[in-house]
Order: sequence, then C-alpha cells, then structure tokens
Amino acid sequence: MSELPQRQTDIGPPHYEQFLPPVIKKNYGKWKYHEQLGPGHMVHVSESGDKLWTVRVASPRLLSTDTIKDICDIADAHCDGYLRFTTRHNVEFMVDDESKVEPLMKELKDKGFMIGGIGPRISNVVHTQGWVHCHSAATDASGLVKVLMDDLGEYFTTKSLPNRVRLAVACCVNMCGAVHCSDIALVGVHKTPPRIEHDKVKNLCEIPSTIASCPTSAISPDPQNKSVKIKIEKCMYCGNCYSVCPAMPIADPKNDGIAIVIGGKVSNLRSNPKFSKLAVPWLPNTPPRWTETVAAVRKILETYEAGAKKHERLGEWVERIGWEKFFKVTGLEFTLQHVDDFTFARETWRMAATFKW
Amino acid sequence: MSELPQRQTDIGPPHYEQFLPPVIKKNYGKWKYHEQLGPGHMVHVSESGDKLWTVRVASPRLLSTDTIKDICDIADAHCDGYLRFTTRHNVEFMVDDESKVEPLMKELKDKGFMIGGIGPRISNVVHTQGWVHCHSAATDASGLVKVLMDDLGEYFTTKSLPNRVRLAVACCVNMCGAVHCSDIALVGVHKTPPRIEHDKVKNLCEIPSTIASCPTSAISPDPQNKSVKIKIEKCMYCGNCYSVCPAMPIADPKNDGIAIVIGGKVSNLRSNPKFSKLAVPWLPNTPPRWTETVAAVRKILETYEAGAKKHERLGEWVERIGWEKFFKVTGLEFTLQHVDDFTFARETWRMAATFKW
Amino acid sequence: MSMKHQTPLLDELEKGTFPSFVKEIKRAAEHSDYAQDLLGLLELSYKEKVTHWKHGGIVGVRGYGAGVIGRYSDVPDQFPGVAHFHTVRVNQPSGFFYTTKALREICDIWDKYGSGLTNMHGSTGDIILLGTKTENLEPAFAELSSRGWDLGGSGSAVRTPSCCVGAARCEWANIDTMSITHEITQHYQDEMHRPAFPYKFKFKVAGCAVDCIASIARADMSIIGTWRGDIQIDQGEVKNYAQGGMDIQKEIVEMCPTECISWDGSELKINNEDCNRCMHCIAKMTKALRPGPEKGATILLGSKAPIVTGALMSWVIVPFMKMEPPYDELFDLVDRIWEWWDEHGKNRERVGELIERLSFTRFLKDVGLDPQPAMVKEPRRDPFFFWSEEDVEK
Amino acid sequence: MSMKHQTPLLDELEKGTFPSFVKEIKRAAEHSDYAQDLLGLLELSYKEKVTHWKHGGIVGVRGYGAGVIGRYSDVPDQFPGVAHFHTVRVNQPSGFFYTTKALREICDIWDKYGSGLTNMHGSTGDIILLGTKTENLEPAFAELSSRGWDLGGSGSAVRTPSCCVGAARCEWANIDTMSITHEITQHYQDEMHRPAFPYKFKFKVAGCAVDCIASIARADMSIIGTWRGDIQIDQGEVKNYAQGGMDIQKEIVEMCPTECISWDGSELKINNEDCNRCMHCIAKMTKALRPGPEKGATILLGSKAPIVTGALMSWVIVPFMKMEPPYDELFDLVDRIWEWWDEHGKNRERVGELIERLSFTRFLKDVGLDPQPAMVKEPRRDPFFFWSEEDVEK
Ligand code: SRM
Ligand code: SRM
Ligand code: SRM
Ligand code: SRM
Ligand code: SF4
Ligand code: SF4
Ligand code: SF4
Ligand code: SF4
Ligand code: SF4
Ligand code: SF4
Ligand code: SF4
Ligand code: SF4
Repeated sequence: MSELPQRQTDIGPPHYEQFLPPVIKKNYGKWKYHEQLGPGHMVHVSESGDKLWTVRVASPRLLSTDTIKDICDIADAHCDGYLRFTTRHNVEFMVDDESKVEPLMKELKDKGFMIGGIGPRISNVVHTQGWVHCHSAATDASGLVKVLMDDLGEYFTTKSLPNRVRLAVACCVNMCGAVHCSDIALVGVHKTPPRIEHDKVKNLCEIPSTIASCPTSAISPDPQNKSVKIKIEKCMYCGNCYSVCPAMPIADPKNDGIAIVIGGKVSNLRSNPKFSKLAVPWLPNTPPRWTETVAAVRKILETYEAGAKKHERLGEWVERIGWEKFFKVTGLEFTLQHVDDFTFARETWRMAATFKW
Repeated sequence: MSELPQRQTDIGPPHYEQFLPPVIKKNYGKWKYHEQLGPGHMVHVSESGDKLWTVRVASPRLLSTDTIKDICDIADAHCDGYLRFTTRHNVEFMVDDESKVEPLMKELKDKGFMIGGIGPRISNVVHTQGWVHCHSAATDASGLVKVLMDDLGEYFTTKSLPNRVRLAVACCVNMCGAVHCSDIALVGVHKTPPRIEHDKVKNLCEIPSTIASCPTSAISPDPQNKSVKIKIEKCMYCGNCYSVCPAMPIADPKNDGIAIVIGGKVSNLRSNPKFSKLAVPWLPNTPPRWTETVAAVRKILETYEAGAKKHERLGEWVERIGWEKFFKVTGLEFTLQHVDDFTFARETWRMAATFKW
Repeated sequence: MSMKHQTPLLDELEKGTFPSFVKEIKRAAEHSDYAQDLLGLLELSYKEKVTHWKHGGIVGVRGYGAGVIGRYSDVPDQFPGVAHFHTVRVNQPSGFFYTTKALREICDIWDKYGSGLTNMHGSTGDIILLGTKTENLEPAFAELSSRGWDLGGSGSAVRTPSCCVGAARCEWANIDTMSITHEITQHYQDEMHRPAFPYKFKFKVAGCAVDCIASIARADMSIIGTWRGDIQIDQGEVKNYAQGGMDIQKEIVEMCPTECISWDGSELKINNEDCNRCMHCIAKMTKALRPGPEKGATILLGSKAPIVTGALMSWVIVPFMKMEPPYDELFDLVDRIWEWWDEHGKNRERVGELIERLSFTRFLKDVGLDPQPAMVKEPRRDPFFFWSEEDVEK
Repeated sequence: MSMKHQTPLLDELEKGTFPSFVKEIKRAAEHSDYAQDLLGLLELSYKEKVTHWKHGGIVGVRGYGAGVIGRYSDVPDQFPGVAHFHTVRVNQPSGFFYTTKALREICDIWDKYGSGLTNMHGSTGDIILLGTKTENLEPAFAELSSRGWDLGGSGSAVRTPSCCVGAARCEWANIDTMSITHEITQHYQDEMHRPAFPYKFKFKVAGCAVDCIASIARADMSIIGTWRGDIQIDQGEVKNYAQGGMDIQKEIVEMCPTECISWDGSELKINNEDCNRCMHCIAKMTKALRPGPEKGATILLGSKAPIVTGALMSWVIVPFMKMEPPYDELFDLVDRIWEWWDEHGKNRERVGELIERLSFTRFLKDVGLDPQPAMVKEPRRDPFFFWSEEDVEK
C-alpha cells in the first residue's frame, strides 16, 4: 500500500447539504404536497411551483461496490449525479423535470431493477446480519429477506394492500431490525439452553455480568467449577448470556428456528404505535428457501388483505377483530407459548368476559 | 341468659327458595323483559304474563335492628312479608300487582325512605367499616358515604346521568369496597411511614412475614433491636406492614387523607372492565363533612355529566377524551403522584407522540 | 335511654337527606350499651381523626376458625361498652332475599346478644352483626344456628360466596346464580369454617356479563353466565324502540364494540360470529334482543384488591362451562386449583398473585387446562418462551 | 475470478425476482478474496444451520473505541479470506443523500482495503463496510477521514444518529430533521467515538408523527416533530378529494381517533382542541390539510429491543420543545439525562431500563422535568405513592 493521506478524527459525517440535488436545496422546507404516481414513483410539489419526481427501486441492502457503481452510473445519466437511500434501504432516484421520469424508469427496468415500494404496499425488509456477519445469529437474515420478497414481490411492484405492511427480519432476539414494532417480522429463536464450557468460562467471562445478563435469573455461580450453572427449567433460550459470555454457546442446528411476530407499527396515525405480538412460536430453520416460513407469512398477509378495511394496518385489523378471531381466520395454532409469562404478562390476560367464539 | 337451643354446625345458609315471593318462585328463570318506570321503580314481565314490580330505597347499610323491623313492617303490609337487599345495599320491595305499587311507594315516602337508584343514576355507595369497626381505617367510611350522598342525593332520586355512576369508599388501601373498579371512589391514605415500636415487635410480630408484607421491600431486619427497620425513602405508606404487625402503627391524624380514584367499571358492556385510576392523590381528612372531598367528587361528576355521550360510563368518557383532557376540563392538578411508579408502571407511560394540547 | 356521650361532630351527620347511620346508632343506643359507647368512641375518632380500634385477637365459636372478626377498643376504660366489639358474619341466603319472619328472628337474637347494629350486607355478602363481647359469641351462634343460620367465612378460608339476583328476577341470567352460589357454599362448608388455605378465596357468581355482583373485581373465582349461538331478535320490538325515540344507529350500532350490528331503519342484523357478548345491545333493547340458546358460564380467576403488587381483575381460565347441578365439573376444577395453590402458595398469597409469580402458563399446565386465545387479550410480545422436553429434537 | 467454493444452497438464492444478495457477493468475489471465502463460509452455515462467526474481539482505529465491529471466523483454516472479517461503520450523511462522486470514492476505498461488500445501510443508519482484516483498518480510516468521512458509533457510546428525509423532501416536516441530526452528531463526536456510557445511546429524528425513521421503537431518544395551533384546511382541495372518489366520512372522519372531524359534504371541520396530531387526516389529504403553524418537537425517551426485561417504546418526556439552532435546550436536557444515567445506570443498562428500575417519577424529579399528563397514557391505578418532606405536616 502506498502513501496514506493524513487521517482526521472527530470530524463527523460530511454536511448533508453538499449532497442535495439543486431542486431540493432550493425548495428545502417548502414542499406543499405530493402525489403518488405509481407503485414506485411519486412527485413532490413545492410552494414555489417546482416539482421533484422520485423513483424508488428495491435493494438487497447487501450491495457490492460494483452494484453501487452501477447505481451511480444511472444517477449520473439521469439525476445529475444525486441519489439517496431510504430508511428501509431502498434506492431513490430523483429528477426535477417530468420529461426525465420515463427514460429513468425505462433504464431502471432494462437493467433489471425492481421499481415499487411506495404507498400501501410492501416495501423493503428491514433486517440484520445473520450468518453473513454475526456470531449471535440463529438463522440467516439476507436469505430470509430474499425468499420472502421473491414470494411477495408483486406487493412491491404492483398490488396494493389496505395499508403499508412493514416486514422485518432479525436473526436473534437482540432484534437489530425493527422487529418488535413491525407488521410482520421474523426472528431467529433457540429452543434449547446454552451449553456451558466450564473450562473456557474462567478465561472468557466475567461471572457477575454473566449472571446479571439472564432475564429470568436462571444463572447462578458454580464455585466448584469457577463457572456458572443454569437452572434449566428457568431458561427461555434468549441467548443473552451468550452475548456476554462466549463460553455459553446456544446455537443448536436441530432446534433453532424462526418465530413470527405480527401487528406492530411505529406510526402514530389513527392508533398508537404498537408492539408486535407472537403469531407463530417456531418454524423449522430450513435454508435455503424456508418454505414453511414463507407460506405462513403469506397466509397472514392474505388474511389481512381480505379482512382489513382501507387504511387499516395489520395490527389495527387484528385488534378490531380480536386475537381469538385472528387465530381462527388464519388457522394458526394457539399454543402455550403464546400465553405471556414474561415481565408484563399480567397486562395480556383477558380480564373481561368478552371474547368471540 | 336462659336455656340455649342446640347449636348446629356446617349447615350453611338457609336455602334461598323459602325466601322467594310466590310470583318469583313461579316465574323463576322465565323473565322476559323489564321496564324502568321511574328513578326507583321498575317492572319485570314474565313469559307467563306475570309481572313483578320492584321499588328500591336507599339504606345507610349500617342499620339498627329497629330500622330493619320498620322495613319488615312495610314488607308485611305491602309485600306479603318478602323483601330483598341489592348487591349495593339498597332495599327492594316487590309486589305482584300494579295496584299495590302506589300505596307501597306512598308509605315509603311518608316514612321518609329515599326512593331511587334504578337506571342511569347514582345508586348506593359500596363501602367499608371505617372508624366504626376497623383498626386499619385512615378515615371513616359511613360518614363519607353520608356526606357524598347528601350532596348527590338528587342523582339518586330524580336526575339521570349518561349512565350509572358507581361510587365506592374504602377506609384504607386494603380496599374492602369495590374501589379499584369504580366510576368514582374514595380511599383513605397515609402520607407518612409507620412508626416502629421496637419493644412490641418482638412479642406481637413475626419478622419474616412483616418483611414480606412490604410491596416495595422497604422493610429489613434490625437484629440489634430484634425488630425491623424501614428504608423511609422506599415506603409509600400502604400500611400493609401494620396489617401484619400491630407494632407498626401508621395512622397519622395530621397527614392521613383521602385519595380519589375514578374511571373504573366492572360491567363488560361496550368496553372491558376497567381499573380506577388516580384523579386526586390527597385531600385533607376533614370530618364531619369532608367538604373538599365532596366538592371534588361533584366537580368530576358534573364534568362527566356535561361531556359524556349517552350510555358512556365515566371511564369510557375519560378514555375517549384522553386523560390529559380530563385534567384540563376538570381543572384538577396533575402531580408527580399521578405518574405511576408501581409494579406495572411501564404500561401507563405515553409510548406515542399523540396527546392533546 | 338518653345518650351517654356528647356527639357534636356526629350530630352533623344526622342532617341532610340521605339516611343517617348516626341516627341508626342512636336508635340502637336507645336500648344498647354497646351502641351508646360506640357513639362516644366514634365521636372521639371524628375529633382526633384516628381509629380507636386495635388489631383483632383470635376469637370465635367452638369448632370454627372463621366467621367472627375480633375487635377491641384502644380506649376501653373510656368506653367499656365497646371494650370488646366483635363482629359476627352470618352467611346470607343467595340473592339477599328474606322473609320478614326470618329477618325479625335475626334482629331479636342480635338485640339480645349484640349491639343491635348490623350491616346489611358486608362487601363480601354476609349479614354483618356488628359488635358483641366474647362471651356472647357462643350463645348467639347457638340461637342462630338452631334457627338454620350459619356463619360465613373469614381469615384464610373460603369466603362467603355471593351472587346477583339472576334467574329470580332478571331476564338475562344465563345460569342459575342463586343455585350455584348455594351449592358452592354447601359444598365447601369445611373450607369456609376452618381456615387452611394460604389466604382467602372468594367466589362470586353473575348471571351475565353485566356482572351486577362485581365478580370480576372482587372474587378469586368469578363465574359469569354467557351463551353460545345467535342473539335472538324480535324485529317488531326493534321497530318499537325506534318509534319510541331510540336512536338505534347511535345508541346501539355505533356503540357495539365489535361493530357487528347493522340497522337499515327496518331490520336489525347481528353478525353473531363477531359478537363478543358484551351485553350492551341486549341491555338497551331488552324487549327486542335475547341471549343465544346454549347457556353456560365463563370461569375467570384471580381478582383482588391492590395489596401487595397491585389490584387484579379476574381473567378467563375456562371460556365455557355448562352449569348444571350437581356442578361436578366446577368442583373438580376448583379442587385442582386449590391443590396447586396449596402446594405452591406462600402465606398471604392469593391465587392470582401466585399465578403472577409462577406464571399463567405454569398454572395452565399444572392444573390441566388447554391454552386458548380466549384466555388472553393478546399473545406475548417478546419471543421469550419455554419448551418442554417433547418439543425438542434430540 | 472463478468461484473458489461450490455453493449449491446459496445458488438457490440467485433465483427469484428480488435482487439477490448472493449475486452481490459473487460480484464482489470476482475481485475479492474476502467475498470468495465468505461464500464458502456462508454455504457452510446454510448447510449446517449454524453461524460460523465468533464473538468479536476489540479491534479499531487509533484513538477511537468505537466504529469497528471485530469479527473472526471459527473455521479460519477452511476460509482464510474471512479469518478476520471486521466491519467498519461509516457515519452516513443526514437523510442518506449522496453524490455519485462521494459514493464512488467510498467504493474505491473499500475495494482497496476491504471486501467490496457493504450494507447500505445498517439498521442504525451507518454505511456498513462489511469485512476487512485488522491491518487494513488504519489505512481505510485514513483514506476515509481524509476525504471527509468519519466513523459511526458502536459499543457503550452514542450511536450514529439518523433521521427521516424531513424538510428535504417532505411537506409534513415540522422540524429540520437533517440539521438536528447533523448537529447532534457533531456535538457528541467524543461521546460517539470513545465509549464511556453504561451502554449504547441512540438518537433518531422524525419530522412528524408518521415517524418514517421508526424513532419511537429504536432510539433511546426519539425526537418527533409536531405543532401547536390549528390544522390548516383548504376547503376547495377537500372537495377535490371528495370528487376524486375519496369517501371522506369513512376514510377520514370515522378513522380520526379523537372523533374531532366532521364533514357535511361541503365543509370539513376540525375541532383542533381534541386533535392529538396523529397525522392520519393530513397524510390522506395532503393537498387539503397542513400541520398547524407553531412548529417544534416532542421528545421521547427509552425505546429498545427486548433484552433484558422486554422491548420498550420511547415515551414522552417533553411534550413540546422549540427546535432551532444551536439546539441548546436539547443538548442541555441530554446532558442532564446522561449525568443521571451515568450516576445510576448499571453496566449494560439502557436509560429506559434504568428508569423502569428506579421509576419514572424519580427520573422526572432528578432531571428536573415537571410532571404533565402528556407523559402518561393514564394515571396510576393503585393509590400507592410517595410524598416529599415538604408535603407533610409536622
Ligand atoms: C422515504 C421514506 C423516508 C426516508 O427518509 O427514507 C418515507 C417517505 C414517505 N412516507 Fe413514510 N417513509 C419511509 C419510511 C416509513 C416508515 C419507517 C419504517 O417503515 O421503518 C414508516 C412507519 C411504519 C410503521 O408505522 O410501522 C412510514 C410510515 C408512513 C405512513 C404511515 C402509514 C400508516 O397509516 O400507518 C405514511 C402516511 C401515508 O402514506 O398515509 C407515510 C408517508 C410517507 C410520504 C408520503 C411522506 C411524504 O409526504 O413525502 C413519503 C412517501 C413515500 C412512500 O409512500 O413510501 N409513511 N414510512 C421512508 C421510505 C422507506 C421505504 O423505502 O419504504
Ligand atoms: C449491524 C447491525 C444490524 C444490521 O445488519 O443492520 C447490528 C448488529 C449487531 N448488533 Fe444491533 N445492530 C444494528 C442495529 C440495532 C438496532 C436497530 C437500530 O439501531 O435502529 C437494534 C434495536 C434497537 C436497540 O438499540 O435496542 C439493535 C439491538 C441490539 C442489541 C440489543 C440491545 C438491547 O438493549 O436490547 C444487541 C445486544 C448487545 O448490545 O449486546 C445488539 C448487538 C449487536 C451486535 C454488535 C452483536 C453483539 O452481540 O455484539 C451485532 C454485530 C453484528 C455484526 O457482526 O455486524 N444489537 N441493534 C445494526 C447496526 C448498523 C449500524 O450501525 O447502522
Ligand atoms: C339489583 C341488582 C342486582 C342484585 O342482585 O342486587 C341489579 C339489577 C339490575 N341491573 Fe345491574 N344490578 C345491580 C348491581 C349492578 C352492578 C354491581 C355494582 O354496582 O357493584 C353493576 C356493575 C357496575 C359497574 O360496571 O361498575 C351493574 C351494572 C348494570 C348494567 C351495566 C351498565 C353499563 O352500561 O355499564 C346494566 C345494564 C343497563 O342498565 O343498561 C344493569 C341492569 C340491571 C337490570 C336492568 C337487570 C334486569 O334486567 O333486571 C336490573 C335493574 C335494576 C337497575 O336498573 O338498577 N346493571 N348493576 C344490583 C342493584 C344494585 C343497586 O342497588 O344499585
Ligand atoms: C367487613 C368488610 C368490609 C365491609 O364493611 O363490608 C371487610 C372488613 C375487613 N377486611 Fe376486607 N372486608 C370486606 C370485604 C372485602 C372485599 C370485598 C369483597 O369481598 O367483595 C375486599 C376486596 C376484594 C379482595 O378480596 O381482594 C377486601 C379486601 C381486604 C384485604 C386486602 C386483601 C388483598 O389480598 O389485597 C384485607 C387485608 C388482609 O386480608 O389482611 C382485608 C381485611 C379486612 C379486615 C379483616 C381488616 C384486617 O386487616 O384484618 C377488615 C375487618 C374490619 C372489621 O373490623 O370489621 N380486606 N375485603 C367486608 C367483609 C364483609 C362480609 O363478610 O361480607
Ligand atoms: S439480530 Fe442478533 S444475530 Fe442478528 S445482527 Fe443483531 S445481534 Fe446479530
Ligand atoms: S439463554 Fe437466556 S434465559 Fe437461558 S440462561 Fe442464558 S440468559 Fe438465561
Ligand atoms: S378498607 Fe381497610 S380500614 Fe376499611 S374495613 Fe377494609 S381493612 Fe378496614
Ligand atoms: S407502609 Fe407499606 S411501603 Fe411502608 S414499610 Fe409498611 S408495608 Fe412497606
Ligand atoms: S348480572 Fe346479568 S343476570 Fe345478574 S342481575 Fe345483572 S343483568 Fe341480571
Ligand atoms: S352483545 Fe355487544 S358485541 Fe354483541 S352484538 Fe350486542 S353490542 Fe355487539
Ligand atoms: S416522518 Fe413525517 S416528516 Fe419525516 S418523512 Fe415521514 S412523513 Fe415526512
Ligand atoms: S391529525 Fe389525527 S387526531 Fe387530528 S384531526 Fe387528523 S385524524 Fe384526527
């Protein structure tokens, strides 16, 4: 490696202004309204009369520099060299004249980009590292996203739904995605307790913080082994001890699997933001195409599509019909695992005589 | 005392059947509908065509045998010697012929009974022992009921409200009344911690159960004194330690007072049963007529009356307008005490960006 | 008798329109020393703003551990008439119906052996005979029991069950609340009179989801009548309500929590599959609507007052149980629950608190109840849950 | 380059319509050994259904404790290209806008020093440069920083703040999300690069209650734009929506959570006093309705993923704060919160968890915020509360 330039520290990111297309700089804070023109393009109109067209395409998020450069080529050709990414990892191309929209969309289509994700449909899937980069992953994330979106792609590119359906995938219960407040989310879960490698605990782990890491107080000191022990019947396989202490591996290829949680949202429209709740506690981890999981998600989605009112988010629909009805109409099984026995369990019990048959 | 009759045990209460008026026995389980005829009388109609008129009168619940006998006289004169009490301590006189209703009501009025309490109004106040009989009482119950109902009597006898408003009074946080699920309820509260009488603890109290009684784990052993000690900043004056250990009196005439909780219900109509929530954390304990407390209750009631839709219970109204609005329209102060810091506090925090100005 | 004590503060409570408990005590004081001194003691409390009762000691009647609340004054010298002032809890008949004959009998006994003061009724449901001294307990009990009355519960025992009026005078009763209450009371006489539980256990029985006995708030086991099948509609009567001035759209359709009613001005339709049986429409249009045909009860468990970790309401543990004598299915369930509570409950731990501590899933498994969505408002949030040996691949 | 490893399972993920991450890795593998071996390692994971990464060690760039996630394979011999595979988190520009020039520069650096693989972007917001070895960290950082890029947060530090597009392209932005985010990032450079907190601290900034950055779910401090004053209505445009086929009654009036809108077919009225600013009506009728005139933000605190005691969403701690540069009021508040967290927080305890443990009232008192109903959905239930010395009569 040749001469290195002078490093700088604590400079923070570059100022965003230099990255704004001129039409945005000019109309910053002056937008008046927008119109959705199709599943993947829309126009924003400024007080000044200026307009900004946006075309959105899907991205796998895990991008090679080569693909980024391809994207740059398109932005150079059509957008004066500007572009942006969305908060859900899509790519947005923006132009300041209507005449530029068609050529842009044509080139995107020709190059195989998937245009869509705007308005009441499925957008990209917020997700995490999985087997690509994380030691904690109970499943892969990128792969699950791929198979989900292969199956549901039409909801990105064409079909609309009663409202947005936000999908997320997290490869473990640390939930680096937005799983805990998503319309439908997958999370990698374990089903068996960690195995303690006593000889390694000594060197690798701080005992008190290992003990403190356990949400259910299942871990206690094992002075004899200078290690810890686990009260197995208290362990609910969260893997937090493993986060803190590498000598307690929990991965178990036979029993790790995927849970589906649903009905969360973050927007404040109509109803308050909601946590996701458990729909399916466990499905087998079946790479490369996880057919059981994909089928279950589609089932939930289609039942929502058929049952919800316009503008109703998935969680709003479920709350309107009631969870007992949700299990009935989806045909999903209600199990002991669905009954909350964690910190705030009490608030979930049916303290009322009202429910549907 | 003369010869005593032979005692019997474990016979249970007399069978209710012998106490049922003949028209009820005949139409048991066959009632078809009822009609409310006035604030204090109604008629039930049977499939058989038979009818049953009920007239309801208020009772202070604390009754002398003399008054009970007066009541019996009326039941003998008009109701063939039958009567009943309601689950809220009112007295109900029942007749099987329309012609008997007027004379019955006339005599009741003449004798000074308060007829009313049926339908969408205030009925009797569920309450507890207070200074009349309980060692735990932070205030009196019967007295509070009396002054409340003196003030609100018209809502029993004539005026109607959007729906029933259930009042309750408990003289301490043991809440022997139905305070925790009432539309408006008063509860006697302390504001200062218990005083430990170390010399008595030894003899009167079991240390482990005293320690276990504290909801906030404020109590710990004090081996030196063979007693216990209290971490004052953890004590929220519930008095449960005093329930378990008489050597820890908590009554404090200067600082004991009355909290008002509101918005609870038990019926399942429309909305699920609801817990009452804190409206006023403390008002001074001012016997004999507790004017501050009575005024605050009236204020809440009238604001409900003015704001609620027909059939809306008080808690339903508050939830519709929002608690922030409730404090605004009633003018009640929102204090640190209103912010939950007990077991399930988290569920009460505003996890949303939506609230009213 | 003239009044022994000056009661200027209490006298304030003789004023006003609502019946006065002070007048009641004064009436009794005409012939009762207890009542005389109760006035004095109560006046002192009103003046000093503090109770003058001490913790009760263990008093009762022979062979029973329950039914009497011992009570002693902390100023016995000043008010010897209430030095002892024990309460006797007499088990009320189901539904609070009486003949005057029966009531007079009780009154006479209490005039003879007690203060002449009562609560009709206690919050749990008992006839409360308010105040007597220790030596009168046995004779009072002999007189009462020989006339067919028995004591109710207190302490760590089954507490006196109570119920709404139900089938006796209500068109909405899906179950025979009075019979069920009576049978429970009779079935558990021993458990009521001889405290042997970790803590108290209360039963309350309501004929429908209106819950006129507040069972969901105040009973360890709440039995609430309900139905399966379609709400029965009399369209003629619906029209009568409309003609009578009811705004059916606003008052019924828009207030139905499940949005399952529609009304086009001539026909009321209910999508019964979506109805959660809240009772609103039926209650407001009692002539037109009636509960569905198949009757039974929802069994809920756990409600109690706030001490120690916060108030609980009962929650569903059996969505639907047929309720016909001899109620074996119910008793069998209760026995299983008690066995579990007995085994795991700490001293002074209500069954609801125990479930909170050990978990609802554990309760369901141990007691042998199948998980059903009706038991929860919503499934768990965080994907932290347990599996059994048999769920795991080896 | 031809592929070094057979990847029959991964190849399945090249099929289908959605862009394939496997294709991306393969593209990079054309010129990167890292990517070649990543394919092999990933195929192994797909086969064995288990991750092949070990806990990361402490690696980073000189003077920083954050910004790099160390990562080592547990099968380095089999896949030496990913024996080290550290991630560099580069702080994205506010709003995720780029020039192609800037992006290409980053790509070139990463082709030179890393795997040629990225995440655009990480869930927190960073540009994730995915995979390099330890010795390349310093040079990569020198190249990046000399061109104006800096690292983002990791570990127990301020994490890279992020925001929605806001005023740059959205008509509903009540605050300048991009400016606020940039200023926060600059203000807390030290706290971001040198972890010294009990645990991580995330900021996310949304221009309005639509919350397109999911701030309420994923940020210890969520800053959400809002307004005071009346929603501005253009009645002509309302009519256009109606004529355009919108069922205003159903889609707007009946979906307003506070029931404060009415529509008589010609005029839309909003009772602004009852509006809770949920954004539904504005979002659905953007040409006709606009947020009120006085702009600011609601500050919420505490959200996080479920570990340890369950997921939290942020809750209101300041109902309304003006948001104008230099944002001193905000920084002052943040400093007070951190001081309190620093003093009381345990290791690995997020600020929301700390408040849960010590109580919200304690937090409010210590940090000096006045209690307001906007902070709670409802007041406490059980009447168990604390008083201060000054509230008590001696
Ligand atoms: C581009 C983006 C902001 C950014 O800075 O990148 C954005 C942009 C817009 N959002 Fe959003 N939202 C964006 C992420 C979000 C998120 C965050 C997320 O998904 O993690 C949410 C919250 C989702 C949730 O509640 O779980 C979000 C919930 C909404 C909603 C509310 C929908 C609802 O009824 O709950 C609207 C309003 C509407 O369309 O009615 C909205 C509306 C809009 C508007 C129409 C705002 C405007 O006037 O410009 C933008 C149009 C684009 C569109 O229809 O997708 N946007 N939007 C984000 C695009 C992500 C993507 O690639 O799909
Ligand atoms: C890279 C990223 C996922 C992604 O693919 O996008 C990520 C990756 C990791 N997260 Fe995360 N988190 C990432 C965003 C999140 C988010 C979402 C967010 O920030 O908006 C969350 C949920 C919100 C929150 O903060 O609670 C999140 C909640 C966690 C947690 C749980 C923390 C908790 O208090 O519950 C952990 C566990 C931990 O801290 O030990 C965690 C830990 C980790 C670690 C460091 C694994 C570990 O235990 O040490 C992961 C490193 C993976 C790797 O090898 O690259 N990560 N993590 C995200 C950061 C990229 C970026 O800088 O832009
Ligand atoms: C007599 C009594 C039952 C008993 O066994 O003693 C009774 C009797 C009736 N109740 Fe009740 N309820 C009685 C206590 C209750 C209770 C329990 C309580 O207050 O502790 C409740 C629950 C209150 C709550 O939710 O907090 C109760 C909530 C209702 C309701 C529901 C009101 C609502 O919309 O929430 C109705 C239905 C209605 O009227 O629409 C109702 C309706 C009725 C009906 C109309 C039932 C019928 O068809 O006969 C009875 C007419 C009397 C009336 O209007 O008061 N009754 N009712 C109780 C009279 C108490 C009293 O003296 O006032
Ligand atoms: C008499 C009565 C109040 C009344 O005026 O009606 C009453 C009176 C007492 N209750 Fe109660 N409770 C009475 C119904 C209730 C109810 C309501 C109910 O049963 O429907 C409750 C709320 C529901 C519940 O069970 O939680 C109730 C919840 C309590 C508690 C709190 C228990 C808890 O687990 O939270 C205590 C404290 C205790 O058990 O130590 C308590 C304790 C007491 C004691 C025994 C005082 C004590 O700490 O030892 C009181 C005796 C007063 C006296 O001297 O007469 N009482 N108690 C009620 C019983 C009359 C009857 O048998 O009919
Ligand atoms: S969710 Fe778990 S496995 Fe996935 S990136 Fe985050 S910490 Fe790693
Ligand atoms: S996996 Fe979770 S529950 Fe099990 S021992 Fe580890 S930290 Fe505790
Ligand atoms: S509420 Fe408290 S003071 Fe009143 S009777 Fe019950 S235990 Fe006694
Ligand atoms: S009064 Fe309550 S909080 Fe205070 S020490 Fe006694 S039991 Fe604990
Ligand atoms: S609970 Fe139902 S059945 Fe019982 S009295 Fe009330 S309305 Fe009638
Ligand atoms: S009982 Fe309740 S839920 Fe059922 S139709 Fe009537 S109002 Fe609706
Ligand atoms: S959060 Fe509000 S201001 Fe920001 S992009 Fe979404 S709609 Fe626009
Ligand atoms: S912003 Fe929401 S609450 Fe306000 S008027 Fe519009 S829909 Fe109603």
